[in-house]
Amino acid sequence: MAVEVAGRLRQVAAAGQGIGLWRLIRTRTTFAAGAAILILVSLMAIIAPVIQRHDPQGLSPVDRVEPPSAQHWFGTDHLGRDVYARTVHGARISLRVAASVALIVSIVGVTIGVVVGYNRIADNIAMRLLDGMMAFPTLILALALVATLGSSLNNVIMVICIVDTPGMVRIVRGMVLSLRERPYVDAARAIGTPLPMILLREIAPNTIAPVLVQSSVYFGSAILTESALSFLGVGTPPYIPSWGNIIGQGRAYIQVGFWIAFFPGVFLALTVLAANLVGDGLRDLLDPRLRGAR
Amino acid sequence: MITQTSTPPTTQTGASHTPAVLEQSRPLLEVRNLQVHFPVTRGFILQRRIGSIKAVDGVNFSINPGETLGLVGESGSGKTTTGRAILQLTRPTGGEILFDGHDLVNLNGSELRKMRRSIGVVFQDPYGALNPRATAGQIVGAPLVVHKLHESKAEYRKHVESLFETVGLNRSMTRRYPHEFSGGQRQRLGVARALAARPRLVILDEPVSSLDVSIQAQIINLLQDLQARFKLSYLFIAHDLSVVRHISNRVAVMYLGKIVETADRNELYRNPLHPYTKALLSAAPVPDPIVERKSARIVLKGDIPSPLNPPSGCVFHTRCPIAVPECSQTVPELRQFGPLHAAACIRVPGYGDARPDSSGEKHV
Amino acid sequence: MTGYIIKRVLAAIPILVFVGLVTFSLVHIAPGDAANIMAGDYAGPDDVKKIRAELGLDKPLGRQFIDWVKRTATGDLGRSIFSGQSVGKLVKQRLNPTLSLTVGGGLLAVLIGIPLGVVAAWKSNTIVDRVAQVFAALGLAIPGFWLGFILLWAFAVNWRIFPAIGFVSIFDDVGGFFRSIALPCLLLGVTGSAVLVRMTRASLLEVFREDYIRTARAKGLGERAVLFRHGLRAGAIPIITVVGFLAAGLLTGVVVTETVFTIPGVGRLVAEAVQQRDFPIVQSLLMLLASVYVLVNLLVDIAYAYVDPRVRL
Amino acid sequence: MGMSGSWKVTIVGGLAAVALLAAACGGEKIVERTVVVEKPVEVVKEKIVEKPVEVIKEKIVEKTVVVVQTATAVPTPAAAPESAKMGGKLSVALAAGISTLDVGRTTGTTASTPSYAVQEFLLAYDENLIAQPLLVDTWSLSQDSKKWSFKLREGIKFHDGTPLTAEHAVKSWLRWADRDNFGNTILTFVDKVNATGELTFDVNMLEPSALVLEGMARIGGYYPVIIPPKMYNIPAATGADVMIGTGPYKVKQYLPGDRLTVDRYDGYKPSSLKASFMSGKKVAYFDEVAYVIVPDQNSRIAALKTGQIDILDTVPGDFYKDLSKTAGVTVQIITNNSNRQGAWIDNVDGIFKDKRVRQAFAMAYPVEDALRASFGDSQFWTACPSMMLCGTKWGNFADGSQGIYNARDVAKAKQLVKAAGVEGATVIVLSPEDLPIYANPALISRKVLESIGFKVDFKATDWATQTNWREKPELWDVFHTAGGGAWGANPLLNSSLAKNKYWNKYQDETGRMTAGMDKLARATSAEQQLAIVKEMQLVFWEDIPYVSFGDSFNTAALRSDVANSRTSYGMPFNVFNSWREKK
Repeated sequence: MAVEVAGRLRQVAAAGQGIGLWRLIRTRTTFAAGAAILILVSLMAIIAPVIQRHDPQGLSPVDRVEPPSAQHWFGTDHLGRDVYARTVHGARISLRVAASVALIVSIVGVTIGVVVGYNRIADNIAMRLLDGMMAFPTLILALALVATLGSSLNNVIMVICIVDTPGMVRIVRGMVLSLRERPYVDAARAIGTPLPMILLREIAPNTIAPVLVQSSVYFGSAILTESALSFLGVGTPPYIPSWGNIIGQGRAYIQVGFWIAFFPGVFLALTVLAANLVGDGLRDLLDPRLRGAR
Repeated sequence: MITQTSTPPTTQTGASHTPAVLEQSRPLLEVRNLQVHFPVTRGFILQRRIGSIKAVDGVNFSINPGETLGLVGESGSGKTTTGRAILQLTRPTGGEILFDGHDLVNLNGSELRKMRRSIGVVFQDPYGALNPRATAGQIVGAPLVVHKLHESKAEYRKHVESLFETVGLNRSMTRRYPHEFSGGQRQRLGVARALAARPRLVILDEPVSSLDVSIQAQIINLLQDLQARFKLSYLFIAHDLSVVRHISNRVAVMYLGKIVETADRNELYRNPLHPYTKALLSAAPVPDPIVERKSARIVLKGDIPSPLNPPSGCVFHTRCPIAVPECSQTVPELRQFGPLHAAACIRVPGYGDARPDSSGEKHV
Repeated sequence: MTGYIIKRVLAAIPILVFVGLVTFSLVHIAPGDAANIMAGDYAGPDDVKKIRAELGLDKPLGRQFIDWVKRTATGDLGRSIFSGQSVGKLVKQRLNPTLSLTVGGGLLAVLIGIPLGVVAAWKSNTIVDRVAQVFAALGLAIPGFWLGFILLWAFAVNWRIFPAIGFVSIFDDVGGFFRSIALPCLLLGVTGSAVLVRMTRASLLEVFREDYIRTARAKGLGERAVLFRHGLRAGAIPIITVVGFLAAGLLTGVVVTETVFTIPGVGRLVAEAVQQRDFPIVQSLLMLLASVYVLVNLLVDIAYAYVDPRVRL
Repeated sequence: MGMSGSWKVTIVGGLAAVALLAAACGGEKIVERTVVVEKPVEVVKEKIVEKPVEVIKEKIVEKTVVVVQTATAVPTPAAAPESAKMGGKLSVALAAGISTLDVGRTTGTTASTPSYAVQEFLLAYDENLIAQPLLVDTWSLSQDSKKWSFKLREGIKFHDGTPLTAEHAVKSWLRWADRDNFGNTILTFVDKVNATGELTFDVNMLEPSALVLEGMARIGGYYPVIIPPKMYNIPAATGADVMIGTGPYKVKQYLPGDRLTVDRYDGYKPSSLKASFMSGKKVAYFDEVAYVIVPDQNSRIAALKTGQIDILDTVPGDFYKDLSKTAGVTVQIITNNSNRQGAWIDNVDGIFKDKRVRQAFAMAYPVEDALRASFGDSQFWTACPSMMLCGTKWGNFADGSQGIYNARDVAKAKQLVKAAGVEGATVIVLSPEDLPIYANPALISRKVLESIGFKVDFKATDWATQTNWREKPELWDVFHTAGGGAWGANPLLNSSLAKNKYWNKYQDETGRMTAGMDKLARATSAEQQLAIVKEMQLVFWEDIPYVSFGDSFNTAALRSDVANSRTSYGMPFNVFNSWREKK
């Protein structure tokens, strides 16, 4: 994801505002820190099978709730499982949720937003629906939906997408409403470009900047939502070691084995923080009004 | 740079394309009684129409093949809307726009698309008119893609590169993004795009007004070169008379949705009739000896009135230096004061005897 | 202003209708039969039938919706499948803790968040600003329940300053009330204020860049006078919106907070109903909380319009 | 505490005094199943507790006799004068919500725990698990042993003011008997139950049986509590929404999902008999008792440490040490209230159809690994070689287990598998990841099965799904769960041993188990019964209807100043006769 962001960013920087990625990184320490953390965590997730010295699911009843040691860097949980291995492995699950949500919400949000922003009738209908969707407090809607659909990793991803998409659609729609008035869209119309091509070539690519910012926000919030759902007992099924589940299962042991919930919690917070920092950096970069604000 | 002659676009892809021929018998573009009214509504659930903004209100003119018509007016006069109406970017609420004998207003989607090949456009804002996410090559080549004017990628690339050279850009620049070009270069890109599909008419919507003066001249020279080379007709929209002076054959002056005066270029500059035209001429910083400054600078009072509530009678009377009470009662007609000169002002001597202008149907 | 209020209230109606539709369809989008899910794995056909009848699932869909709307409109929120209690009664019993927490937590969030945001914006690029920003960034990144457990462990178990569980009504014991809501409010306040710090800071930064502030400064007006006389007044407008965001945060925050601190409030009711697949409760609470949310947003809009007349146009 | 040693002694000693029919009072199913019917949700909640509620539920079944005083080590009542004991408040933690106030509707302990204080039975068990009169004053049996005549104590009133009459007693008891499995069994002996006067009623029998008395004192399953018309007029299946009784405490306030509060019932009329377990004189020393619902284990323990909660059951092994060190907290391991852990086998579909394969699986199994994986240190469990729970009257012999139970004989097991010709077959092992106590042994089962020549299809999902799957034999081969209470004390009530009855589909090809059951039901003396169960156990270890690991113990923790609280009977907390020691 981080790599992808960096790649996109280069494109954004190149195509848009004329700021090179490296200059950006030099001048934006928060962005650089966020991106670096995201890259590290992603790397960790990718090479998880290599760096974990224990099976994340491997039980060792004799070594229950052992504090961190040379053998078990982050200690063991109530089943004697290696918390380090689980945390590293959990990065895969949590990042998968986050990346899926960010990607799906972006694609769906841009698709709907572009169409809606360009069609008055669709816009009227869609905006009423979106207003309705956004009238629900997100976590509570997510809870109700997961309760209805049942707990599975895919359902959790789907539900988070459902609650996040309206916000993205709104942003894209707003962009499209202003973009469609741009002279280059007129130019495209004037040369007879068919509407689908205008949407695809002229409008959609120009929504990338805010979509990128927003998707980095959703990237972080998806991790938090997943963990909150798991904590409340309806999220990712308990046998999947997502960070939310590891913390959720470890919370019962905070008084005798704080490390079980502590380390994955730190990783989770750090990743969300990193995603937010990247989002902030992108926002600063892409919103000229805020540039130089810090 | 402009005089550098590159090989003319050799493309024969537009095989069906009829080259612009100076057929005096029929104007290339004929605008008849064009009206563009925007409804103004109020109310939250039950929207009711409380009036309309008459951006363009009964405009007539025509452009012959190979000719340039300058369309001049302050911002808000409706000149840009007129251009957009011709391009069908804004749908007219009334009147006819005959291009090559076809009424653009009544064309269906695919017929209109076919017709659009023949009408190019260059916009005012050279940066805003270029998609920042597309390369210069993609931008210039877009009409070729839209109208499927090439048979192979290589041919397409060659075509785009030749367009670049035609407008005085380096062929190696096709991969750059708009922000990597200077303002003048960007406008050259706009011109290249307008020419790509070999149009017969190009609408130039204030193509140079956002450029530095020195660059303005370059672009205008380029446009003139291209006009001669490709036998183009231009509708040159501008907000002051100085710019269109060099390039136009004829000039029409608009005020609040109406044409208030039209004339042959030399006639207009030499002998403006309408007080508005006079005001514009006096305001224009024309370092040109041809224009004789007959009087001191005329300064117009106030701003252009809201087109939502246009003044009664002559719409110009609120700012007119020579207005009389009657001006607020009578709507002046555009009347002919010479073979190629018409104006809409009752204060012009001889208004009562002049015959109504019918030139809009044939020629200005 | 009255016209604007009427307009906004009217605009809320279709939203509530939509919310109702979604809420109503909840039972119907469940894969398989909702009655089966609720009856549990070992229910006999009779049990399922009973639940179907109880929920009215045996009637045609349109009829069900009309019945549901009628019941909901008259305040009959149905019965819990799990405990058989009327949902209205359950909710009423649990309002006191939730209101106490949201008011307390909201106040705390405002008291921490807005001053910190103002100071951060005013002293932007100083150490104060950095601290505020770090606080906000962490507050947004740390999961609420994780922080909650740490608070619980530290303040309740280790130092024994506050109780670990439960809620005491203010009408029973004022001291006990404040002790019982201290930790939950702290959790809500800290997480809520993170958003406030960020948004207050951002909106004030924009205000401070406005010309008239620069003019005021240039005139030699005292820093404090500039801040209070000009900056905050203009900044108040975006801050009202921010408080609207806070309301949403609190509504979801109570679910986690009440679960962590075992507070018998509406939030815990939501969490438990969801775990128990107690659809009547889930439906009613979803409708209720969404309505509260719509109402809060309505009030925010009206307040906004009151402060900034331009909005009314 | 050092009590676990003395406990074992106590149990063995107590075995001699086993009441004849005590065990017959248990439920019929594996308890865990019963509860899932009631409240599937509770299973979800228990993820963290890692101890399914259902197992706890029927702990309340008597199984053996334990001397209470030894077990709980309470100071002698004489130490404090009665008046000094009065007053104060007590809070008891409930791990799950109260689904209904009607113990005729649920077998969940969250409802029955407060019911102990609020409602009473006609008869009640003493500490020797002998039924003693409680609401009943006296009873007699006719000459032909076919008619029981009961007389109620005078002057007893329900909490709602209704005076207790024979009609109430009969209707309440029949409401129970109709609903409860054991009650159904009793009803097959009963002709008619009718009130004969204001305070007298008869039970007319078809055949003589003493089960009637047990049925009036029963704890476990549904509860034969005596309730007023307001409650018994509502069918048990629907469940009344109030809890009214004749007990020393009455319901003061019920906040669903939060707490149930009871306070002293001033109109209580205690029995004149000496207090002993559930029977005899009851005193409500506390002004108020709150049953507080705290689903989160972490919060429960935190609240116990801070003194917000006085008593909680099920302390996970990992917290034992931590809580033992906590000042003011007493922790107990309750060794006479255990659950049989095991790997249940699909007996009809797949490789385990063959008895040799079942034997091979059992023979290779290292049961201690499985128990340790789920319950930690050995103080929390015992490897038990008997068919019935160790510590129950029929659970103290190892006959037939030699060479198969905990034998870890992989070589021989492999031979058996080879002989059965199923080597290399695929075995489906279910692992409910939300219930670690069952998921952990699943991993060990996988290892064992692989070691004896099978391929394992390891299906890790959640408990709710797997309880569905296990009803369909083609979907599974090995399923881990546990049973307790009467299920583990009496073969007659052990559904897993009943031919083709339970989802493990035990086939009893030889018919010897079924024959044993028949004989056991008709046996008249303790010696006969013991002999029959021993025979059945031989069949058990030959047939292997399920692979039995051993017994896990329960734990409880309470504030040290709570005196005379009897958690040791599995009845979580009898709050009557308990008081708070003043400093």
